[in-house]
Amino acid sequence: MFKYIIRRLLQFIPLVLIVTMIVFLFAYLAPGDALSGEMLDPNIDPEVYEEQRAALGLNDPVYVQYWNWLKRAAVGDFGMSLNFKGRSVSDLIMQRFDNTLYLAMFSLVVTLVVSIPIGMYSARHKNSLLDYSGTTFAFLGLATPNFFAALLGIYVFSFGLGWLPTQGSVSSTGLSGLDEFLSRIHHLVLPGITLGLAGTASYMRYMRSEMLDVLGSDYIRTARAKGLGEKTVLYKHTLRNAIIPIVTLLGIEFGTLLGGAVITEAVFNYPGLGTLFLSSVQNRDYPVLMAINLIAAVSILIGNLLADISYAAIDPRIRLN
Amino acid sequence: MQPQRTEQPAVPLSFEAEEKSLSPTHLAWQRFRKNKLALIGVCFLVFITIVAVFADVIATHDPTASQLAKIEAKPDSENLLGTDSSGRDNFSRLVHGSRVSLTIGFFAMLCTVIIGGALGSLAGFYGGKIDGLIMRFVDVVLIFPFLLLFLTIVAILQDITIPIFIMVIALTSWPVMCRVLRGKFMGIREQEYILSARSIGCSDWRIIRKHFLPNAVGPIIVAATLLMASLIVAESALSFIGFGIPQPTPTWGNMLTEAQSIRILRNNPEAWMPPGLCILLTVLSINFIGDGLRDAFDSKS
Amino acid sequence: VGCSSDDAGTKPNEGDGSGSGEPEAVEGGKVTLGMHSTPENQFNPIFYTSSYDANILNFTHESLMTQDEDFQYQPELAKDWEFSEDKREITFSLRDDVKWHDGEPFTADDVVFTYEMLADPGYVGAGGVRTTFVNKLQGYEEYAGGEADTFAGVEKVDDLTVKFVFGEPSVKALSEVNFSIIPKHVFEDVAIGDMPEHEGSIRAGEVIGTGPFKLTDMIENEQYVLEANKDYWKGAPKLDSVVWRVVDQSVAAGMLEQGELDFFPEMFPPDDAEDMEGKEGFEVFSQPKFGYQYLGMKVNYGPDEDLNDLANTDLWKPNPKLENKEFRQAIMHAIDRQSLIDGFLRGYGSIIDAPFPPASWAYNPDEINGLEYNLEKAKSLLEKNGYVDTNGDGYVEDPDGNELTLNLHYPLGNKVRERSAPVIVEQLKEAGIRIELKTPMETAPYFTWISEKNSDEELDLFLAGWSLGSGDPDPSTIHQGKGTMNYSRFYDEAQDKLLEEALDPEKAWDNLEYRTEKYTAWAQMFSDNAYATPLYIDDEIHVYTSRLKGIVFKPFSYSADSHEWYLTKQ
Amino acid sequence: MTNKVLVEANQLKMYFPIKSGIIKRTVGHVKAVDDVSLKVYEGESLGIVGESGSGKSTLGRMLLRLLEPTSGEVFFDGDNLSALPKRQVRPYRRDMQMVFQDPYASLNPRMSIGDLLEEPMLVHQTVRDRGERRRKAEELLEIVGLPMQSYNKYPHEFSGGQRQRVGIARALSTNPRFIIGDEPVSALDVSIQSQVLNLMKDLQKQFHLTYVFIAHDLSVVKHISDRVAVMYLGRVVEIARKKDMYHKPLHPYSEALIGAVPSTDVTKKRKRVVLEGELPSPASPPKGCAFRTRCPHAHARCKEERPEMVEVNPEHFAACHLYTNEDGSLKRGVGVV
Amino acid sequence: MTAPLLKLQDVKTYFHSKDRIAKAVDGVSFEVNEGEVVALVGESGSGKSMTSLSIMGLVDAKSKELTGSIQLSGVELTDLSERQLSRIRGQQMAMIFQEPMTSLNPVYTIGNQIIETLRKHKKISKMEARSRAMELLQLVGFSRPEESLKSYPHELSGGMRQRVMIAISMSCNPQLLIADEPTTALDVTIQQQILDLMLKVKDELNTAILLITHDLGVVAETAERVLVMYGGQIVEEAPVYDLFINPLHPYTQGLLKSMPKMEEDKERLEAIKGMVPAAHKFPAGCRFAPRCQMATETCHHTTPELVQASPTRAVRCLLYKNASLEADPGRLKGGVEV
Ligand SMILES: Nc1ncnc2c1ncn2[C@@H]1O[C@H](COP(=O)(O)OP(=O)(O)OP(=O)(O)O)[C@@H](O)[C@H]1O
Ligand SMILES: Nc1ncnc2c1ncn2[C@@H]1O[C@H](COP(=O)(O)OP(=O)(O)OP(=O)(O)O)[C@@H](O)[C@H]1O
Ligand SMILES: [Mg+2]
Ligand SMILES: [Mg+2]
Ligand code: NI
Repeated sequence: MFKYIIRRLLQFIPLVLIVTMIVFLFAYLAPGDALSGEMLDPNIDPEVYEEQRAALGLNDPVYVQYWNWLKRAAVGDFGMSLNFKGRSVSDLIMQRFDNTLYLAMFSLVVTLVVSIPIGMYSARHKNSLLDYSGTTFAFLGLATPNFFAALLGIYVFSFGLGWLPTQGSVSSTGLSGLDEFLSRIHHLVLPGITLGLAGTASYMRYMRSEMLDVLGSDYIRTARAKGLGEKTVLYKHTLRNAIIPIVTLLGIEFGTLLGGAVITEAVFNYPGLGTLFLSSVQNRDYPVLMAINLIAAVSILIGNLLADISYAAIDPRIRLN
Repeated sequence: MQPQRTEQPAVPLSFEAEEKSLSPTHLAWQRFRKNKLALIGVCFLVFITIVAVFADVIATHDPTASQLAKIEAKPDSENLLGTDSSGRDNFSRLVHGSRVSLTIGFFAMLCTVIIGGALGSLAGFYGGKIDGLIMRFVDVVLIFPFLLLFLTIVAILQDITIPIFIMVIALTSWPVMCRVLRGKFMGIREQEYILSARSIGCSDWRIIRKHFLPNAVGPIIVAATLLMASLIVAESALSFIGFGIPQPTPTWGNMLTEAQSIRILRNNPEAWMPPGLCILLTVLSINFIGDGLRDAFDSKS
Repeated sequence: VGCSSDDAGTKPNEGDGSGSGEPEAVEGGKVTLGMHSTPENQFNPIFYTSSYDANILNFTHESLMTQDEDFQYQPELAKDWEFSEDKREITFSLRDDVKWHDGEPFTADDVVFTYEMLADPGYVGAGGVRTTFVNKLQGYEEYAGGEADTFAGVEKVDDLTVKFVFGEPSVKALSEVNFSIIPKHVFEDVAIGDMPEHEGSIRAGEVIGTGPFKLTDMIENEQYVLEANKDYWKGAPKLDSVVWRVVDQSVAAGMLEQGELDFFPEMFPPDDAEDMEGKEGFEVFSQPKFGYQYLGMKVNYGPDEDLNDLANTDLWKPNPKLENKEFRQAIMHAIDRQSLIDGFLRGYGSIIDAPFPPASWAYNPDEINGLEYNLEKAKSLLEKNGYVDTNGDGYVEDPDGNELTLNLHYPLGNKVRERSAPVIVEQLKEAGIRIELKTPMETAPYFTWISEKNSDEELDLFLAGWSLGSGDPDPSTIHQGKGTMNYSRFYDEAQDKLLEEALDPEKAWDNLEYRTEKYTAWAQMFSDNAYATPLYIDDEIHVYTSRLKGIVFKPFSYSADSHEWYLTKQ
Repeated sequence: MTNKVLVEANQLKMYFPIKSGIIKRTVGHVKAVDDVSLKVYEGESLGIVGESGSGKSTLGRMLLRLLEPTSGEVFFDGDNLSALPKRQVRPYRRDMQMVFQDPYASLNPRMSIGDLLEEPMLVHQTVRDRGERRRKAEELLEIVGLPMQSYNKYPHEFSGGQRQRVGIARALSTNPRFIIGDEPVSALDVSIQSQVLNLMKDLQKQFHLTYVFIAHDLSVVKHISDRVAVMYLGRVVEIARKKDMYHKPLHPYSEALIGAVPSTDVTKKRKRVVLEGELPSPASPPKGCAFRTRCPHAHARCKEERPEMVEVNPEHFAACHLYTNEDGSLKRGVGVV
Repeated sequence: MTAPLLKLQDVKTYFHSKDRIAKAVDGVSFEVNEGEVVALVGESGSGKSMTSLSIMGLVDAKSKELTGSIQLSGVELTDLSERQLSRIRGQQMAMIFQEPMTSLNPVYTIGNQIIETLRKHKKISKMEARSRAMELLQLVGFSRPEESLKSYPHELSGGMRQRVMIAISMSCNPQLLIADEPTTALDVTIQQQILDLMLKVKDELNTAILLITHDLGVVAETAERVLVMYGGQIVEEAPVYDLFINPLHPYTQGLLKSMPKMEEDKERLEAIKGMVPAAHKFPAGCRFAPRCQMATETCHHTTPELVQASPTRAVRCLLYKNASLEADPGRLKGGVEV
């Protein structure tokens, strides 16, 4: 197991390098100097302009630029934001990263907590009422645009019933400890659920079909033939096997969540990376854009890594090869 | 040499002579026909397609023309679904929107299928190094979340038109398709009938054409339909954050974006409900069809 | 200056008199304000750029003067001032009772420091954009260029007296020096380049001003807590705190109703305002904004490469499609501006006949004509100039018989402006002019683009807005040939001359009548030349709970006397 | 059966690389086929038996050059196929065909029986006329005992045995001289299996075919072959005429293999050699004699030296140290019975 | 003789679907005595697996219909609830399946899977279960049971997995072991080992074995009594010696003749033409009639009953109904115990 993790980590490095190269390439293509965030005034004297470019290293060969950028990026220096005057990109990102992380985690938890039991139940009780409702929900969940669900959620739960806040990540400043935690959770409910909606729907379907597959497999028949009780068959033998493919999907789901966060955060004015990303796109704040891309990609890589490791943890077959 | 009959008497076949023989495609179609949900999906989709084709006949209002005197008007005999916040006729936008939304969904899907399909089948057919290369490429693209990648490209391009929109969608979502096709091709590659074709002396091209593609076409169609459904949803989401097809071009996504305002959400359900339902029903239909096709092509059931 | 709703606001707080009897005021309390975009979290007045940061700075920082509803300058941090004989010098005497939030006294040093910083050689490099407040002052070039060690334009006479020296006498002198003052004792040891990142510029609790409220806490991008400055020189604010929340415009109405917000100033969406007007417990106040939207026409392209020579009209190339003045007038007449207001602004707006805000003294609509909607006239102008539909496609061809398509660009961001673009296309279609609507761009890149894409023939018409702030109505920056925001690249000697005359210190000094006359004449020429069509002025809409009293709305400000705000019982 | 060699394999080896690690380094090889030489005479049928994974299919595929051998040569009718570039092998495919194990997977489900049967004629352009092709296809159907109507039907409409007949017909459609059957009957039920076996035997006689018949069922191989080769871990350990092989197997492995076949003869109880353990992994075969780990007669020499194939009896070859001296010469008295 | 261990009476397992009924098992009756090895043979699709699964109560489909009586040691299994059944399964009757590769749960160690069975049925501690599991592994031929307990199924070869399956099924000393084609997926040499092992275990524990197979060779070498199935029915029942020496049913005869045999050299095999009918469209009359060389007109109309041809033999064929066995001794070659 340990060796496996080491091996995966080693495989991780070249991928991260490739990702940085792509981000670098994007930034290189983008107008201005998206790497340092220094916008040169093109109106100045051409000689001075050239000097400044040279000073910023913009005239170096691409690979030298990449290397320099990589060195800076490695220590979290992504240059300055074009839009937020005087703010460094890493500062902006640090400020919002945890919010998005909470949001993604919350919605992941909601997704799993809802989809796995329902998926299991649906498979056990095929064609039961809950199965049908689950399937219907899954279909609707996949067909409803994320933002629209969010709006309906605001309409019903915030303005209709007045249960949940619509904006922001916390109710007021100066909270701490449990109060702050509760306030944050309270603010996460709507965005978290809407963000996880599509995931929940598809996981439910996955879980159901995986369960069905596993329930029909030979080793479940063996387990029954051994005289094991229904509970053991279900929770010990079926669940663990059915969850294996779901776990591999989690790595991908993490990426979907980060992407979806752009929209969900926009609806709820949630101060996370998504809203930062969106405003950066709107303002062509390339340094921020690239840094978020890089962070997202690395997060997904880490997500995949974690998924792979948990995959290996529950599936002994993986460790061999 | 006259072939002589073997001594073995002809085996009585399990089918009667006059029984019409069915190709697998026929059989799939027969199974598909038994799937009620999928049929409903087809009906709805056909209906929407007809509406899209005859949009000009059905809705006589110009979908982009604002009637400034009638903004957010309630439905009346002239504006069947009222007007939107720019005074444009909702009904007309809905009808014309079906055309744009379907076209975008379809062509975005088509481009994705072409790019992803071509690379995926190459990877699946040749395997080895080519496969390794393409799949690493796929991995790398997939590392970036779709929406972020899409928006980044748009930010660099600085311009969105329908063709660009479609191309960027295709550029960002082909890996999914690529994986499906590669998986399928890999699966087919292991089948003995491919070996059989090789042993008979078929050229690579013939093997792809006659043996791979017909067997992969089912999963391709299934994946393509499901992809199209998700692209229609994606279009609306992108419209919402302002990176979809720019106004005033009517798309369902653009119409649904109106519901951004809680006031319209509350006061003008006739403005957002129809496009919302259209997206929902179309996506549902396509998903049903996709599921139906999957079951139909998957002859195990 | 004691301020009550009587002597200040043009429109007194309507809540005051309504209802049966005066509702009882409550001590202290918190008022939650909403804004719809995040500030950039730069709370240094000399460096901030976003108007959302200004929302906060309005409560924390003050200038030497303030303006009344007639735009006349009134004392604030300065008790009074006087001009020298040659009009080149202004001497301000400062109040002696002003303290910074951290208790330090406010002195002339702070004023001098502020202006020195604005003129600092490193100021622009550090991201500063407010050089207009110093660049007319004596010795600016030398100081900013690093040639002089001291800035001759601003001078400390004694601890409570400051003198500003202009290079040339300027009729706009007061508006040109009226800028928020920053504390010297906080920033004096900070290099200008580091100032934007300094704690005193970005951190709650460290941002020091003289205003009625101080920024004590914030959750960046979400909430900004401003607590009362008990030692405020006008007297302690009645409220305990003011909290700004960032909320989406679309939910503003809902949040007001839910009581999550008390006041959504300025930017309340017009669509929702109608609804709110009928609602019990809410006040809606609207007035025209201090700026306008216009349809610009790219009359000339250029200069090709060197933007330094923006004003060198010799480098310009005419845009052949828009060379004909009467054709441009036809475009003007074909646009039904009122319909945009009635439709998109729900009546919360007005059309203007001259590029001045109606609230300004420079605005004199009765004298100006030529902007009216008149489709017939538009058509006849077209026909007269040879723009006729020769191929029967419903659109006119140019006089040479070639197909004519103008393209129209517009930026995203302002919903009403976004919506009006396609309507303008349609309205011009009525007149037979074919317009191709281009994909909208985000605001920031858009304006860079329309000012820089000069040699490119893909730009004919564009939508833009112009805000004057509360300063002088002089439109030179956008309408003078050499104006930096003269996106149209229009130049007419006679027209420019009028603008110059209006600022001629000899005649214009303290003579608003003279200036009004000149601006009226200029506005007439502007509308005749028809290189830009002022479309409308939209209203700023304020919605607040009736419990909130004491707000004074000036044409350019709602926060002037925030220390007088108070809440009443339900 | 003549003495003309139709197919000859010369020191064929097939090593599949085992890749692992980040950069997919080759860390070892599966020696699927390891140095196999054999001859197939025209008109005979050579059975190949061995346990699962012993390399039978791999050998068969290499004989048809469906797999590129790691090394070694294959001669067909005197021509060195291995030396030809891939394209030039195609014409030879007319003469050599294959019948596959899984009747459910070896026919493209989306082609009708007619298409399947005509495809080889199309590919090789042997029959250019369409009508002619159809006639030929129907003739083939008749030959393998399927009704004419089958022409328009699809594989899924047939049972396993019938499909196998289609597979055989397809193999016959180019009038080949050489057919490899890779376990063509192992997926079939006994009653069906006998139908197919009979058919194949009949066809061999009728068209003077040469067979290589791969199977793991020794009784089937015995029924259909003239000579039998036994494979173990990628090597041929014994090759002999059927009678010799079954009555007097030389190699201990062959002996055990034959002994392990359950007999339907309830009248006699046999004494058997039951092999211990299972087939080692072909990735790391034991040194020396690969069989020594399971061999009851293994001795010191087996550990060290890999036995060479020797002709112990006329036309009866075996690779076992039991029959040779240290110097490689045949032990006295073990040979001729 | 005591009462039979397992007794099936007219067991029918039908699958209902929209337009058809698949009669997978159609009126099967037989008995298995203690310590006896009974083989159930027949071609693919003849209903062997369904019969065994019906006994175990593991036919897992919503649309099934199970009638008839199945008694194990006098207990009527068809009346038991799922919970009661699960106590009998693994304890009194156990089963081994055809596919060793997929019959073990891939995510648990084999030790876990053996111990879990032990602990389910026997009230013993974990430690005891562990040592018992090791004994069992030793019994089925693992040389280092301690290590093997910790290994996962994928680390074992097919033959080893099948041995683990045997260990699991034997863990609670069941009276009845049902082995559904336990060796078909294995190589001959391994097959031999597994069969020997089963017999050895049987001898030690006196377990009755119902061995399902289509390999007549396996039957001849292992079983004491044989049941031949065709089309969901038992068509012949006989002691193994009698069956091979003197098969009664034309189908059995055909099967035997179509097998290539090691002992004899035949130029041609005699094949049964046609194939096993699908369970949803059995022909009327005798189900074998369409393939039977001796079929007469009546065979196509009249459904034959299983007739007791001798105390130990039964056959379902009209040939033996019309003419009693004694009446036509010429047809029966060799040693029938009459
Ligand atoms: N493409 C391949 N890549 C890697 N290893 C392979 C490949 N094909 C076969 N092998 C390995 O080569 C060995 C021989 O395989 P082969 O299929 O020839 O055996 P076989 O005797 O035909 O077995 P069976 O009776 O199961 O068909 C096996 O260990 C197999 O795993
Ligand atoms: N769930 C089901 N629904 C309908 N028919 C079924 C079902 N399960 C099995 N059958 C049918 O029952 C018949 C008997 O199947 P069974 O598996 O018992 O055969 P078998 O003798 O074990 O064959 P094999 O040797 O292939 O294992 C088959 O024709 C099969 O098609
Ligand atoms: Mg093989
Ligand atoms: Mg079975
Ligand atoms: Ni806005």
